[in-house]
Amino acid sequence: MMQRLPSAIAVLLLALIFATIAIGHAEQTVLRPLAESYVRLVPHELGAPNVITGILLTYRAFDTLGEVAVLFMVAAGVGLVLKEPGKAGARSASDSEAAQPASEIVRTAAQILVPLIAIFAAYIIMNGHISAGGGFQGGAVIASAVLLMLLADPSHKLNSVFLSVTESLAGVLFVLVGIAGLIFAGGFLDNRVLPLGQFGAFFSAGAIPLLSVLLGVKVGCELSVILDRFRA
Amino acid sequence: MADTILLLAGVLIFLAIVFAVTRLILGRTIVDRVAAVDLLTVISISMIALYAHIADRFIYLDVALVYGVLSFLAVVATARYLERGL
Amino acid sequence: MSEVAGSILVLIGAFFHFSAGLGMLRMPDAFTRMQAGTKASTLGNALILIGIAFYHPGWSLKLLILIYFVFMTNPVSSHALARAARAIRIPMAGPPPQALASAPAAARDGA
Amino acid sequence: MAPNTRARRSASFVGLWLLLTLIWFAASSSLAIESIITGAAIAAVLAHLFVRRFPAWTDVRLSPERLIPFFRYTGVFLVEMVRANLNMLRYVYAPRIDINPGIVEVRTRLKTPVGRLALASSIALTPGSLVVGLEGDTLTVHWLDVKTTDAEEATRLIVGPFETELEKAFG
Repeated sequence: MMQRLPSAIAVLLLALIFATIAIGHAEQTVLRPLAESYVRLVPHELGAPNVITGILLTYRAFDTLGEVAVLFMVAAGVGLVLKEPGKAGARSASDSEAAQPASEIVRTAAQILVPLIAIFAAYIIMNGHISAGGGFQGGAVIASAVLLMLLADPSHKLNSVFLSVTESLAGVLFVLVGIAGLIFAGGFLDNRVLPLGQFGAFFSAGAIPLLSVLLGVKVGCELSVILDRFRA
Repeated sequence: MADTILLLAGVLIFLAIVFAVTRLILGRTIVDRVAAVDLLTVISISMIALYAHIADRFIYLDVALVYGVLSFLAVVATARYLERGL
Repeated sequence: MSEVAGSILVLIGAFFHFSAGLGMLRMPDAFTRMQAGTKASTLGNALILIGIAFYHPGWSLKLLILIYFVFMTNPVSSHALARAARAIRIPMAGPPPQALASAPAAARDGA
Repeated sequence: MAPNTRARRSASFVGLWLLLTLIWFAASSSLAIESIITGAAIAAVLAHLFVRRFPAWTDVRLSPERLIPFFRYTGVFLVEMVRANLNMLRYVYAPRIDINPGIVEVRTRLKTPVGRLALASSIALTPGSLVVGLEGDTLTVHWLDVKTTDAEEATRLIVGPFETELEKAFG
């Protein structure tokens, strides 16, 4: 009983925090001046109903590019740290002897679920400018599909060359769209290189869907590479 | 009328969460704790959907779906780890 | 009218969640707890989502996807967990199974 | 042999493609034509990718003689599931929990992975049973209230309700 006391206290405190959040919760209705100007500007200037995605992929797109670069550095760093040149082969061989294969049910379920998760990730990425979601979230869901594949079959080999090439290509295209914005529109990563279209339609908000797709592909590939490296 | 019934449902769900968290603390074995987390995630999906109804936001259902995917992965990953499969 | 019907469905679903929690608390060992949790919460979740569909008919397709998704994943995750529990020999309540020689002799004292 | 497999694969490609498009449509819940066309295109690419890689999808085929048993199986499943839950309520709310848990082995005739997955999931959601292991055609089942240790009898009680329909639906 005594050794459970600290964990019980921790849970109680956590419950207290959640209770205060839940009881005091109210949807914010009055906006602060900055928020209000964004809420007014984004649909008008960028044609995107989802203000967050509009900000992330246009006003703050350069920061987004930086974040993806950080993720890329993480992927590279994990590879550098976890790779043990001499021991790698021997260790993985002994591991595969000890590792128990996943049960048939989990393997079949993974085969059934991965395509469904993939189409849902595509939906999240493509609808970033209209509803919740966008490149980062969709990329994370893609990586979760890859993780499910790896859980079902730990010896599965990911095609890391394909992943790296796709990831770099998406990054290059992202920057190219940004440069196109610099030449044809108001500045680097301006979304008005493509027509804004009708507000709220599927193809609208200029280059935001395109950027979102590129971002999703890039994030998905990077996270998959990280997962792959952690496994080895 | 309908709101009162919904409130009652909320109380029942709250009690369910309390029970599951009690099992999470008492545990006894690790599998009990993971099973409690599994139950909590399913209850959370219902709660997110209910919140989507209360706030009248269609897009919160996306959140419930993504949460379901991730929590399913978490439980399967823990199970695979426990049976020394990873 | 449909609002009352929806809220009653939500209430029944919440009742199943409550039963799942109670089963999780009262059942004697990990396997039985898992069973109580999985079954009751899957049905409870389905009922709550159907109840919400009564309020918002336009949401029904997506709610249906959520229901199907839980139906597909919940049994699989509980199966994976049960298999892991058996692999690491979590003690089981009840009389030791004579029929199955390969099963670990059930230790009745908890871990 | 080869043309047969190809025909089967293209049939399951169409099935998966339709399913993924349907999910896209349900997720976006929008009737805008360009959204549906984009979804169908993405679904086609994904279906092409995954039918090749995941052999389980070749068991899923769209045809009346498979869909009708599938719907009948769904009906059986829903009834069994409600029964299982009422059963579970009886155990949970009893003043003293009166169960007799144990592990039994049952056999299945199902051969295809998808059919076996559906069977295992159904067992997990129906009266007092949970699949613990699956090797060859033997399912190891944790049973909440062991009524018999005889394999034949247990098979009839646990697997019986679903097997015939699933055999027709997934071969």
